[in-house]
Amino acid sequence: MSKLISLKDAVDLVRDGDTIMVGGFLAVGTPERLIDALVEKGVKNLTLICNDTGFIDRGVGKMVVAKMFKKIMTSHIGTNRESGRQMLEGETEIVLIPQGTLIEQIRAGGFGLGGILTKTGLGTEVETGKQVIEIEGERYLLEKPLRANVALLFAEKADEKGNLTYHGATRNFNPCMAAAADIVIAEAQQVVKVGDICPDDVVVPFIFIDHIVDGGAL
Amino acid sequence: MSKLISLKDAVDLVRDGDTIMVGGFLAVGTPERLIDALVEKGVKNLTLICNDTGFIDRGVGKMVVAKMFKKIMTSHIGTNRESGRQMLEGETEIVLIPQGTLIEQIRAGGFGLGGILTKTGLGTEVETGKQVIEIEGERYLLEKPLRANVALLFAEKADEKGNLTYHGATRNFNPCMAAAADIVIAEAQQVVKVGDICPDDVVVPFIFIDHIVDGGAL
Amino acid sequence: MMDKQQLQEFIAKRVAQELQEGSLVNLGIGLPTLVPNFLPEGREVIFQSENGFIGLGPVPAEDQIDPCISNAGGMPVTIMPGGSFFDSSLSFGIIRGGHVDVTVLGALQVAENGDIASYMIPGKLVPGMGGSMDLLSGAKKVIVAMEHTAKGAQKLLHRCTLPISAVNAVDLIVTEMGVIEVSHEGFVLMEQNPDFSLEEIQAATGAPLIISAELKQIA
Amino acid sequence: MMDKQQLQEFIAKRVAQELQEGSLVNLGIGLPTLVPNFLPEGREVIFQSENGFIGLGPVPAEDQIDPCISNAGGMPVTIMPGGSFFDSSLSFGIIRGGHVDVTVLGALQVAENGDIASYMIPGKLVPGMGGSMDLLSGAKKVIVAMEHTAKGAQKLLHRCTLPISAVNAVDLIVTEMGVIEVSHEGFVLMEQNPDFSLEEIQAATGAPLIISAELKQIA
Repeated sequence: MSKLISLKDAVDLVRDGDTIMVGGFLAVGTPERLIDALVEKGVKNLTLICNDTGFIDRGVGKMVVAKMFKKIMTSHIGTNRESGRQMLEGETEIVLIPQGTLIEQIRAGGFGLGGILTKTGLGTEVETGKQVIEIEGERYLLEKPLRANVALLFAEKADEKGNLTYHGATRNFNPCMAAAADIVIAEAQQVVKVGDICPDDVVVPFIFIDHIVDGGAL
Repeated sequence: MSKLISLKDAVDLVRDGDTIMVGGFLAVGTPERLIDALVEKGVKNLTLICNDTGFIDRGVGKMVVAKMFKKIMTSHIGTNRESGRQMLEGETEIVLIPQGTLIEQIRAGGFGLGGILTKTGLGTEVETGKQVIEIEGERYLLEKPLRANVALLFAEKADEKGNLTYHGATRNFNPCMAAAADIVIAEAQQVVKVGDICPDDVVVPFIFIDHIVDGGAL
Repeated sequence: MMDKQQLQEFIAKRVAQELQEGSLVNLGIGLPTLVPNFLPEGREVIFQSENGFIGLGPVPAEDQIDPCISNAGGMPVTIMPGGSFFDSSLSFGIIRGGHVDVTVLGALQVAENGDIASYMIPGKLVPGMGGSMDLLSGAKKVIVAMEHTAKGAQKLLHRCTLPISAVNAVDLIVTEMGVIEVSHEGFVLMEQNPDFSLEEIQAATGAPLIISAELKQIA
Repeated sequence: MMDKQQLQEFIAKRVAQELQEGSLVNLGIGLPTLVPNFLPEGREVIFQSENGFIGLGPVPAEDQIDPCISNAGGMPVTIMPGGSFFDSSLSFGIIRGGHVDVTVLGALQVAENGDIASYMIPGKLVPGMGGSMDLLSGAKKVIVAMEHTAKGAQKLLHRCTLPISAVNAVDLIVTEMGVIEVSHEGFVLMEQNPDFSLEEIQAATGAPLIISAELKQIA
């Protein structure tokens, strides 16, 4: 029972108004085919959770340019001038989150933790409106878990059940996001038979993955 | 610059009164050579943090039999009758911790988080004396980070810098413990040259590992 | 009268029917580990083990044992195609995060509100909770598989008298006497082993049994 | 007078001297990425990158680029023998957990109490903090490497006027004018670029400079 579906069927799972998570770090380890198909389809009013907003012509940046987001939760928008423009002109709500906090909030959302306690952001604007917990004399910010309706992930290889592997710096946010969304779609550069990936080498176990798209080589 | 040291030099790093973490799950993925050498050396008044207390003749259970612990923080002692005897007769303080909480406390200790928020243990004796935090109407137990003076880990392979790999179910607590102790010693079944482990396959990066012991085949 | 083994197999066989195609299941040690032997032919159920893997397969032949591949009871097992190994933090992320569909475990006591006592008898036997508290709080469905009484003593009770492992956690209880759903109203007997009368089952149960309008015989 | 490139190289060269043998170092984008070019021959420093790897090596030749191996600025790099790749949760575990010895980054402003502003100019330029806030709170030593002023405007101040990235975080500031330690008493000038007089350095600094009793020339 292969989880392989077409690009079209995959993007039909994303609906107007959804919150989506997209893997990738400055478009490295991002599912570009899924993004292109979403741009073509033209979904609207999405909330994006992603490390950064990529570039105007690479990664989720293409969706920013297509004005598909009403809200973006991210650690960095500096490589995509359109994100900054939309923020400054009030077209898109942009919530800036420290990168280490963002990944840990996503992990907490997928792993059943009530939130995370970090010193990052203490005394800065990041603290605004948040609970501070004191533990053994030390102050920590309480940051809440994040979840999404759909996660769009990248993988180097996927087997037909959905076990994923990675090469290089492409893992970044992908493995944690796999646990934190109701529907999880992985775009793999290569789809292999079940058993072709050694059980010791699996990075994301198949139980997290609902659908696979064959993305082909980068 | 190899981190390889002798068993004797390794166990000399453990001092009376130390808190130690030991990897392994019912003695699978446990550094047996290090344990044997510690038993032979006879360190005293240790505090143990370990998933379980193994068996009387395998894993940390051998140290329990040798009465090396004043306190044990663990999720399970049911496979080692000596742990239960020492607990019931008041010889050793045993703190029982849910397994998922224990591993997450260790991760928090190594990863700079102020604690963890979990529903596990709510309404049970595990809750006693602990802070309960309410987040969006849901109650969570606040469990504090754990750290140790020395971590004794197992690995399938180590390269001479200290990058570690695992086979089968031997990972368990080992990777998280690698970040959570001041001195980290890994006993590897096989020590290989730097470069022999593919960068994509490293489970524990070398930066966490201070010393390596060649444990030989199991 | 069933002997110990027949009784355990009877329970395991009934539990097996609860496991849906494609579901992710964690089995406690002891009786629950018998469940896979009774899965209907062709039904694919995925087993997860808290020591860090997905895809547990059958016990290997003596000469096929890999000492690194064991279940949460430390016993040698095999891994199925598509299975994977990982560390305890991911393993309990799966468990706590609600990704396990069903957990099957034993108990010392179960209360009619779903409370369960399963990890210690103070002053006497203190194995510890292992991963059970996380499974009880995180798994979507909790099935207790156990003998109905312990040497005659009731285990299904109004309230647990032993330290509990989780509050309101149990969904279904399968014993040699029947199948009992834990509802908001209390214990509901859904299926009956015809070897026992309703009176016998109630007498062995320390809280009122509601008899389901659709009471069936255990198949 | 140094041109922009000379000035950046001058700063990077001085920062390189701060990196000890065997230390784990995270370099911010921009000027800090020049630092490895000036490490003393034979000194082994390990570079970590928040996008998930340890062991960053030099920029590859055009035909040797692997698009999956990039630094935190998205630029192609190589990986050294013994390096490894991992996900962002481990990467920030390393950072937040205090396993990074030194982070080198730029800043918009640094205050004499060690506060640093580096991620936004409200209403104008809002790149975001990326991983910098975690690095500032988690790294054992924080070195700011930057030009002493921005088009004449002071950047070393009594108090930051821009939104800060972290409180009391900066340990050392290296500019084209000198090396400044951030102490409990405020900015201490430890080393001076002899191309600038003490008066010029003070004039370019928006808070009192304490002149170290052991003031040296930048080597």
